[in-house]
Amino acid sequence: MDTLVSKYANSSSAASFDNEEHIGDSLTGWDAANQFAIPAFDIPMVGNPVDFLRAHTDASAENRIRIQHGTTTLAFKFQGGIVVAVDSRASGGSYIASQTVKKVIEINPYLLGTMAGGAADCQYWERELGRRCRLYELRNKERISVAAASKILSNMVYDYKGMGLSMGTMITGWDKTGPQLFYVDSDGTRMRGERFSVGSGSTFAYGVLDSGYDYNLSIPDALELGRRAIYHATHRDAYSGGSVNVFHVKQTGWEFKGNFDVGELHWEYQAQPKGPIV
Amino acid sequence: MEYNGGAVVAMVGKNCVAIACDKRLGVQAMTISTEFKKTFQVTPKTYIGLPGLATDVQTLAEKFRFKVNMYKLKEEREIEPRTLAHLVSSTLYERRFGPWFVEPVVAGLDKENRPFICSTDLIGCINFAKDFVVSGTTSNQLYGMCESLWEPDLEPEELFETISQSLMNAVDRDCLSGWGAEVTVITPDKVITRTLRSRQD
Amino acid sequence: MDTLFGITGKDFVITAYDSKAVASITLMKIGEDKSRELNPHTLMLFSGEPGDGVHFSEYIERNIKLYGIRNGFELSPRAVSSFARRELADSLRSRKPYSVNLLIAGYDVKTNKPALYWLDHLASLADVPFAAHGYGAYYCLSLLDRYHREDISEEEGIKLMQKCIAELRSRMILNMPDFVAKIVNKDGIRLVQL
Amino acid sequence: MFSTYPGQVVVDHPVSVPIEHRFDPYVDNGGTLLSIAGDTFCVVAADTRQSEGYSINSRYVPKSVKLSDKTVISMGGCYADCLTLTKKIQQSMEWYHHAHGKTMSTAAVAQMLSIMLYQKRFFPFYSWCILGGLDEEGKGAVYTYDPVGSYERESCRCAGSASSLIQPFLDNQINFKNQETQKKNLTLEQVVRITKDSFTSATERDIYTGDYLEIFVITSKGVDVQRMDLKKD
Repeated sequence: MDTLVSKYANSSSAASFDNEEHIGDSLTGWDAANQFAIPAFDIPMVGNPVDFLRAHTDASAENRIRIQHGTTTLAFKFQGGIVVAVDSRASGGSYIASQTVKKVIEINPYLLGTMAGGAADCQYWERELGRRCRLYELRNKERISVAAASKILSNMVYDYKGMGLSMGTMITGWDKTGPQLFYVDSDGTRMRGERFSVGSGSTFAYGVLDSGYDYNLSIPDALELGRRAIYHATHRDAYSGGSVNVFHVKQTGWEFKGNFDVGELHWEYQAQPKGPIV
Repeated sequence: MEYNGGAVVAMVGKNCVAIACDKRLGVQAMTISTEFKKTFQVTPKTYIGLPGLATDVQTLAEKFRFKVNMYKLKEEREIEPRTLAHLVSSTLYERRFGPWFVEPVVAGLDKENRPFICSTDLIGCINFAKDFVVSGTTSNQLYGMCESLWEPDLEPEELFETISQSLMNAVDRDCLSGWGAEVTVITPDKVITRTLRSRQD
Repeated sequence: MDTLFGITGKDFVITAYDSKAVASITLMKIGEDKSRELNPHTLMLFSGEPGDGVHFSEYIERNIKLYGIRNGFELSPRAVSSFARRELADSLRSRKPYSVNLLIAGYDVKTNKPALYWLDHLASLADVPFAAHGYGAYYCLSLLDRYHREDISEEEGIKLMQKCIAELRSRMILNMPDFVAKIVNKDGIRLVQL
Repeated sequence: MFSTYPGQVVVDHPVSVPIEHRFDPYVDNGGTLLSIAGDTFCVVAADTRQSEGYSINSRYVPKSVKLSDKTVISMGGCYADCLTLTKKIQQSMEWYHHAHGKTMSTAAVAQMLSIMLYQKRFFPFYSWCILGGLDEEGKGAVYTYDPVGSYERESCRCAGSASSLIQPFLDNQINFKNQETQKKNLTLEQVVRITKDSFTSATERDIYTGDYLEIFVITSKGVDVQRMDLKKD
């Protein structure tokens, strides 16, 4: 952890990289940990690279670079752990680019990250997070806490604040302190919480989630609540859809609880009685 | 067009035509109603489809109903689909510099029961077609589907299947259209309207 | 931004609006009436540009009342909504359009059915089982999808409305003071306590 | 070109930048590409028209490149960016070969391409990439990318100027969407026929697609290339 702390606490000074170099030397030959330790990005040779990127990803750009957007994701804590549920649509403008996106990123067997905002930003940085969590494990002979993992992610993306990254993610997992849920975004926000929903359809998901939530829900009821909230969001929000992926985070790690196509789910729910208004 | 979403397609078959629309009314990303139809019966054998800005869809549907009724009273006969197309065109062109945001589609059988379809742009430029016409936010997807699935001289039931598959698969790739569909097949002796059960996301 | 709700049930429509009157960043008043009774069985709720709502709804109200006096019978909710939509649509393309979002809740005494119409500031009209305007729609439409049935009783309707308002109070960053709820059924329009 | 790492965005000496009015290094060269994965094969197809605005630069500029006996890459968008990217991939694959004494697997190329694209997150390659090939088990694999490197393995995907025309047709014909019939595995002949049909249809309505169709068929025996005429109007 010390190496990471020193590196990120003071990353602008050249000295802080010595630790990293040292580890690299102790191994023989090529070392991936060292080689890719510092992600490097190409920057256009213009006065203001931020404006450059904005101009070319803007809706009005002539040759628009469409970065995929649109999502509903949610996660909440309850007595049996954490439920994570997400939709699976990727849209560029009003065109549906994919209905089968995996928006839950399996960082390692104990950590899950969700994906909202720029698909590439989430995928890349959560993969990078996975790599760093693995290094932490190898160096410290114990698993990283969810708090630390989410802080690493938050620190990494905060370095690029204002440069156009777009990421709204929830990092969940089970560590020594029990089930943990964090919200991390590209503005630099990072907060611990009980219940979050992120993305264009999040308000719709909150509506269903808040009204059916209870900390003492049974595991099947909690999974159903997550699935149902995402389904309702896909129904009302144009930019969410596809299928619902549900995960359950337990003490033994996360478990995938199934993929449900919204096309069929809708008619299943229509056929069921709605139940009482509590 | 993008504000409320919506798609309309019309196809020619053997002595028959079909017109289909999706049923979504949205306000940008939010779906308000899934029972918002965009095709309207004009005469027993002519339909008009009006995808576009919902308020103009409704205003124009009323306007065309009024104009067609006046035509019927004056001429003492039903309006021909081709005549209707020109009526639509001139109505739209009246607002050349402040247009109705609607791209209509006309489909019907004329007095000899010959199929007729056409579409116009929002200021009334008519596009006559012998195969199919598409309109709305899903037009690209519909072009691809229709171009691949349509063939000449389809019987009414085959035409129904073709237009339904075209519309459903097209709107499934568009965020702003879908949530159910309505298909009308017009044959010389009857008009069949069916509601399709499609994805609701 | 104001929030309006409308929910139809077996033989009634329940509506609610937040009674806040706002000018810029100041809360001017709580207890402002954002509804007008168009005729004994039709109620109009409005939100949007301050001033426009009152003027437009009163204009519609007077015309509907006039129609009732002249003809000796009242217009159905469907006819009222159609008239209001056309007036709003015509104003949209005039020099000075009204900018109002409306809900028209009514009870059709001929067919004995409740009716609810949603109208936005562009004059798009939709006949819906339940509706909401304002930011509240983003939280409550899914909730209504989840719990609403066509055959709910008045009691359940009130409960559902309370659920929506509770959700707004817990999630909206804006202060949500008192909501005023009204029910339209075969006996007319009445205030209800939430 | 200068790079950054966390905390350091600007180089330590001032960079003199010429007075710029507008830096627009992108052009859309059009074209359509698709890839379909089968049980034991993978098909990668693309038209060969290269256009700029309303004019056609060339009628035969292949968009697909064979990377190994198991992997083919196809790219559309800005042709200059596509060329550079292809070269970078080929070079990295060669290094990999020298370092490890084996050819890079399709899955490894797929992950590498994602990182290469993301490396240019702030100065993106204007390219739509589809990677087709066989996975370790010999099954068909299609990897699709957005311009900044988000990627996903799918069963079929179309990208480029006529993607919105072809993709719903593929959903319908390959994935049996909105059909009563259950999804079943298609034969190579069926897949090639659907590919040809989609391109002839797209050519009718998309001005950036046409001239020739080049189909790469990847099987355990290697990569086979077929060519077909498309409309040239």
